[in-house]
Amino acid sequence: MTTTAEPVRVAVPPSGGLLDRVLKMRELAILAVLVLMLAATQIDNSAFLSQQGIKDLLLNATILVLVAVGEAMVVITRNVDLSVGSVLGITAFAAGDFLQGGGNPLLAVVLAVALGAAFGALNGLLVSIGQVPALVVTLGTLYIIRGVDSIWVGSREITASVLPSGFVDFGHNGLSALPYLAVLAAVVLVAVAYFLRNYRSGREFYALGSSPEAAGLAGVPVRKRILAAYIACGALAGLAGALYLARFGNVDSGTGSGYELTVVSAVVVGGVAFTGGSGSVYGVALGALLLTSINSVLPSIGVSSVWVQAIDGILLLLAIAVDRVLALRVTGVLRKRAAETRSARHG
Amino acid sequence: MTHPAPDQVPVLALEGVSKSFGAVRALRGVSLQLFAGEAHALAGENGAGKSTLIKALAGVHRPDEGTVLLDGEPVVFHGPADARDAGVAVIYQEPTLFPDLSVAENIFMGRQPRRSLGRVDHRSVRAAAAELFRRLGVDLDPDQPARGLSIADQQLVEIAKALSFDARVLIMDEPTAALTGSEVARLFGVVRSLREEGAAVLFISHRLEEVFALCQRVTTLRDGAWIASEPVEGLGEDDLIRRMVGRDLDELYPKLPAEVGAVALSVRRLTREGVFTDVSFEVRSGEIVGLAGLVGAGRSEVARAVFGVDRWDGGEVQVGGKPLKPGAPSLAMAAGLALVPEDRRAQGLVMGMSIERNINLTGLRATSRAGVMNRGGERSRAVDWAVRLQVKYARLADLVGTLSGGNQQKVVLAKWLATSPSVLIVDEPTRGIDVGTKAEVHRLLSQLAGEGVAVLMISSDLPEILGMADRVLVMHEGRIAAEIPRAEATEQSVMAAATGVTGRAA
Amino acid sequence: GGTTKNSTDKAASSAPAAAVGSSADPNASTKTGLTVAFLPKQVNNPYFTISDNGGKTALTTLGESYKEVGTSSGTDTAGQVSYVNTLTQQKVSAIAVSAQDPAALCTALKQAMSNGIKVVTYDSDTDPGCRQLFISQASSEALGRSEVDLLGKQLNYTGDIAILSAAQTATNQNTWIGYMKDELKKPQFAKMKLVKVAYGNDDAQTSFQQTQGLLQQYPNLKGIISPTTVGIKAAAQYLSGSKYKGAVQLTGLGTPNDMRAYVKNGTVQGFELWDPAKLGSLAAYAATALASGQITGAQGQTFKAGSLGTFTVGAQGVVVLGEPTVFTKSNIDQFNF
Amino acid sequence: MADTDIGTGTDSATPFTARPRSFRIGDAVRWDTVVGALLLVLLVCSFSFVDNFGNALNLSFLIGNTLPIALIALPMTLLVVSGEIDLSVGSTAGLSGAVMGALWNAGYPIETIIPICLLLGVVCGLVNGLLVTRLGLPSLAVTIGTLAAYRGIAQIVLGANSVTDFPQQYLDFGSGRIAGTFIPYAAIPWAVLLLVAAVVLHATPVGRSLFAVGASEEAARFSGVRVKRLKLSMFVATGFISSLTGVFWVLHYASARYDNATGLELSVVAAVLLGGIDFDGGKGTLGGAVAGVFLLGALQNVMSLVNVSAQSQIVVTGVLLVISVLGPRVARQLSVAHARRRTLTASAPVPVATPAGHT
Ligand SMILES: Nc1ncnc2c1ncn2[C@@H]1O[C@H](COP(=O)(O)OP(=O)(O)OP(=O)(O)O)[C@@H](O)[C@H]1O
Ligand SMILES: Nc1ncnc2c1ncn2[C@@H]1O[C@H](COP(=O)(O)OP(=O)(O)OP(=O)(O)O)[C@@H](O)[C@H]1O
Ligand SMILES: [Mg+2]
Ligand SMILES: [Mg+2]
Repeated sequence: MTTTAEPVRVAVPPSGGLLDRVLKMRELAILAVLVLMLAATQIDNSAFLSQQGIKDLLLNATILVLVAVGEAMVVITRNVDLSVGSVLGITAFAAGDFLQGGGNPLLAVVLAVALGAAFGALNGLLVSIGQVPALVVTLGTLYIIRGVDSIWVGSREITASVLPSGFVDFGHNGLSALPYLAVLAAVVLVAVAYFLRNYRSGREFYALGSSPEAAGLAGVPVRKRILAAYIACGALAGLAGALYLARFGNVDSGTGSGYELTVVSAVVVGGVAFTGGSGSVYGVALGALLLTSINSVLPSIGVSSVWVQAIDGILLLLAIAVDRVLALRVTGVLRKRAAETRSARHG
Repeated sequence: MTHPAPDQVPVLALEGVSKSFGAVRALRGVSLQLFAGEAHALAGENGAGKSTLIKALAGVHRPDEGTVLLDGEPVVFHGPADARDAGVAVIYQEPTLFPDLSVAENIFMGRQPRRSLGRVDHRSVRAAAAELFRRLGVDLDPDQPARGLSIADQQLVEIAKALSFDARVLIMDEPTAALTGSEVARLFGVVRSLREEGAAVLFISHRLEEVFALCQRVTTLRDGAWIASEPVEGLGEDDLIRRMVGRDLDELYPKLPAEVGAVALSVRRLTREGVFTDVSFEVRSGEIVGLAGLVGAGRSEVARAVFGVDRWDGGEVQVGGKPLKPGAPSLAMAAGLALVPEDRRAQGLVMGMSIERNINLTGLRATSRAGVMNRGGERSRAVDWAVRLQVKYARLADLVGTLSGGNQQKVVLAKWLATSPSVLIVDEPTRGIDVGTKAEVHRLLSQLAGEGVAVLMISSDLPEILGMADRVLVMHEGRIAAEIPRAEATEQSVMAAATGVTGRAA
Repeated sequence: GGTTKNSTDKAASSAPAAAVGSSADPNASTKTGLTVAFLPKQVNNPYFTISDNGGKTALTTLGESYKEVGTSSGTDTAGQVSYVNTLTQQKVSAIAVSAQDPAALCTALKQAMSNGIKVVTYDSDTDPGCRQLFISQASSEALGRSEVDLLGKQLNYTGDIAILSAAQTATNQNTWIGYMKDELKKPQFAKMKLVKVAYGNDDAQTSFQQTQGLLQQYPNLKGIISPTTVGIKAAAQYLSGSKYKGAVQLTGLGTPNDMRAYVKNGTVQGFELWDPAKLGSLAAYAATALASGQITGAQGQTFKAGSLGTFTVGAQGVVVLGEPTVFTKSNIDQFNF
Repeated sequence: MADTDIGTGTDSATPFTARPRSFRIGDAVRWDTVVGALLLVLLVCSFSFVDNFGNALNLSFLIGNTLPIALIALPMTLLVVSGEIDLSVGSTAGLSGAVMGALWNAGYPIETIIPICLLLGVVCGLVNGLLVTRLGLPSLAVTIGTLAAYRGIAQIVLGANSVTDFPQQYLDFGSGRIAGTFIPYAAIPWAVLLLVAAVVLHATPVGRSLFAVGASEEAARFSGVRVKRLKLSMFVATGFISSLTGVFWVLHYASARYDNATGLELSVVAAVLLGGIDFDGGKGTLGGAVAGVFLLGALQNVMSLVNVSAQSQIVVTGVLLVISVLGPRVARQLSVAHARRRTLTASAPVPVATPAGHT
């Protein structure tokens, strides 16, 4: 077999971690698509990337980014949370109701987050303790929460007029082209990404998504981690709810219904596999940005809204296809490397 | 039951432990004591309860009865984590890795070295992994994802993981099943040094010579019951086998001379980019051809390509004179080809299905009439073969995943033999199979050869190759390095070719 | 050969069902204890809740009983059909329905009528053959034209304008838009150009982004008409938070409560709407009159609608509520719905 | 996790014990059987306590309104068993409806239109299938994409129009029922399809392969199952039935619009999940799926009859879903524990395989 010196050379390749390179590449793919699209639009319509235009792009993405990042944490653990749309709706209204009663905006946000976390905990408990398929449970809670919401809200609605103007302004103001909401989302994003990358518990999310059985044997506290993922997801959906209120200044019992599909698409486009254990939240954020940008791009280049949906879908397919092709390329690299390693053996 | 130093307290021990799965009583009142600085072997047939015992020690299973003693004190392990924290490191029979994570992370999951603010120190994780691989003398890239590793490489990662604990107790469930001689030697070297540093070792292997090479004491189980615990020296292989099987064993390599017929399988200049190159050989009906080589030589890859699971980039495969369409296992089967794959859990069996369904998966046409399944036919086909290979099971309807490792392997054999193939490729057919069954499998193979089946046997178990093969093909770095007739095949000649010492003969 | 459109067109007839109704007795006493069921496009939709409650008050004063059922989605036609079926099962005296789709409900509604149930549509009509009466919030023509006039005044008749509608399939939206385009042909609107009709699908977020799109695509857009309560609200919210606030005029159909904030902060000068409560109560009176046999829905018949006065059935069984109200800074605080 | 025995605890595992009685409990608390029982209970109760439920008209309403979901649930079950999913079914139905309307307006004879629509469905399924099997993309992602794409194309094809003037005899087929019974005409083709699907899934090599592929694609491939072809054909079948549903939808509601059958996918998925089809693949029975479909359908019908508001109905649906997964799980764990306790006392040796051992 090998001399003891050799492996070290092979083991720490000068080129740095292949894994990281792969991940980076995947994000690059989406980034490329995004940049291309925006550039093309800008050329077609110079008003597009005006200060107002950029601001709008970022604002539109904010809410989806937050929810999608939460969803990604759950999906990485090989689970899924379909109830995010309903949670967003009910927390948004709760926050609005609170503000309507003359509550403090900051408290309102906290309230929304707490409520969201509570629903997340409910999902998490059902999935981790009950050990039942996440898809079914969260589809169930999707209905339950939505139903409770519409019973509680009835035909009431929160309108901008009843909200403190400070709160509403926070929803669309910012530092020149950089809206406050976007800053908030960015902070959350970086924090989550850093946690997943650099903390044991974060890595364990990936581990138990990659192989629950192995995770159990490696002594990963599986239930605790899954619960945590769901709570985080719920909390972020709650935060998104509060921001939705600030942004649109208008919430009723239908708010956020059907949102889960958008969120799932963002996660998928972002390169997080539903089989768990892989992907990064940065990719997801880019995915979210891509999806929302499409919806701003098409109208502003004058595509009749009749075409929007079709183009939406096709672009989504395109994005995941590109990502896939890249992934295939990488496995090719892997195999070549394996070959090289083997021939590197035995002198 | 006596042990050398009565004053000494066992580091880890079991007392009267029983464990049942449904009606299967995997363990009944078994006792076992592990002492510091001693390597203890656990012997027994497939399904004897070895792995179950280990899982009881490791806190995976909670015993129905009996107690686990740590330094003489009763303890309850609520999970693998508890056992780990108590200094018990376990290598399970089936590698359990995180396919998406890097090899290094696989080793240190949950125990990564940390920097300030409890952040994981990725650099030192990688370095530590590299250091472990150096100790074991394997050259895996710590950053390589575990997905795509061969069984052998996976097993090596598991070993590295266990070593990384520098635990007081090291438990190894058939760690060598996938390894070749040199790696085994490496492993034993490391284990011995650990033992000398005062670690207690529990070792399971179906290769008895390894038991004798490594261990001081051996405990034998039969059908979940404790049979004996005794020192190894002064114990003969036959005695040990008798304890395990409960009877005397006839010859381990019953090679019947079969008259060699026409060429059944011929492979010409087969090449798969980056995996194997220019592989040519023939297998005649009635012939058993051994395919030897070091781990990662590409033997399984060749087998997979021939059977059509992987595509090949160049070359040709003929079965019975007719060329095979590349990448079409169903056609290969139709042509009379059968492949017992290397990785029984991922490739050989559908773990989520019953024993019966697994056996019949290769005979859907055979067991259906006018496109509709015939339940009676299915059941009898399954029973027939399960009994012929003496699979130990409770009900055919049970999940195949609940069978012991060896019995799972038997089910894989059953499902392929049931297709009565004209060419049978077996990749590590006796990996993790006990001596008794091993003998049966060998008898079965030479019997098949006698009936005119062409057998290609990939094995990392050199004695097996030498004992069974009419001809030995040796692969080295993805090429056929040598072809050695039975007469000239010896440990030396084969290893020489496998390690590329001798130039390519033939 | 085969069955084609042409070969079946002859068969199709769209005479109001009333034409084949029994003769009416204008002086028949109003029956009591009737059950009138309201089936709005969408329950929990503020607009419909207001109008249905209008119907409720009317019915209670008449001594009839009221119930409301409906789907929680505004585009769940199948759901609406199955509700019509259920009501047929429960043998209510009359159904007041706002149709999500002009045709999809027909089979079910005809089945209801053939089981002796009176059918009145309000806010959004079905094919005339599938109901006895349609209570129209305001003549579509008046609505369409008046909204153009309104915007015209606000931008003193110059500049590019766009329309932000609801779903592409929304019947009443499309009729109004038709009249708007026609109105724009008039000379005084010569300097106003309709550049685009966008669809927000009555979804806050979509309408929101459609508005953004309009403003980016047509930098010198001066005005937007949004003849849907959801659309105008979303557009107003976007404008109020953007640099276009005040620079781009917005009008259309909205409820005072939704729009109050934007009228006050100067985003919107004026918009219009009929009183949904009155619409609902008129529907209730009409249904009762039908169920009491006072009318059959034939053209020219008249019926009393309490404080709303007396109404006459127009062509194709249409009853018009009246002119819409225009809401501005000055009068908006007098309304609360 | 700590004490779960690796390799067991799956839905189809049935704890073996020496005494037949207790493992029959184990068998009985299977998910799908529970749902079937629930459906039975519901029907009995409704017939006896809910007035207007039992009469022919209502039953025909019930079936007519449930048929679209029941139709698509058939191929969806097979697809999900093989480990894939198709969320574009609603859009496929909508698209074929839209095309039906457009062609009708263009003056084509309905006899040619309907086959064209069905063909279109096949194409839609083919697109999904090829993207999944050839490019190896996750079906969830692909079909979310086509969910939007197909719906969008429908919108382009038919735009704002809604076509309604289809020939009466066809409309009658869509909404009418067999004289003197409560059975809609359309229920007959469905029954036939049900029979076919049931046989294919549970009594043919194809069905066996589907389960194998769903449980472990790699092992299936190593056993000579033609995985890609199998999955592709399932996607095609799903597309075909979806378009069939689209045509039926148009005739049933006498209206072709681009937004027909919006959100149908979620109802189908909910029903199939409720029927105990495991979305990881490899598990489930068609009976369970059908029971799930009609449980939801009947429940909605009954709740409307007794004036339960739409919102509360949503809650009930959700609760039902959660219970239907939690219930069997709990029951099974109880019966396993039960079995464990018995076998400890029982001193039966490990049964060794003999032909007599299990007859
Ligand atoms: N999770 C389980 N569920 C049900 N039965 C099980 C389970 N695990 C093991 N068994 C049964 O317990 C018995 C002992 O299994 P075990 O794996 O301990 O055998 P073993 O000695 O490790 O065999 P091998 O040498 O083949 O690995 C076997 O009959 C097996 O079928
Ligand atoms: N599924 C796979 N995907 C990618 N690479 C693989 C895969 N399986 C094996 N390899 C790599 O291909 C090389 C050949 O492995 P393979 O297992 O075929 O060798 P082998 O001669 O069969 O050795 P053994 O069977 O003893 O492990 C190894 O380097 C292994 O890491
Ligand atoms: Mg074992
Ligand atoms: Mg191999």
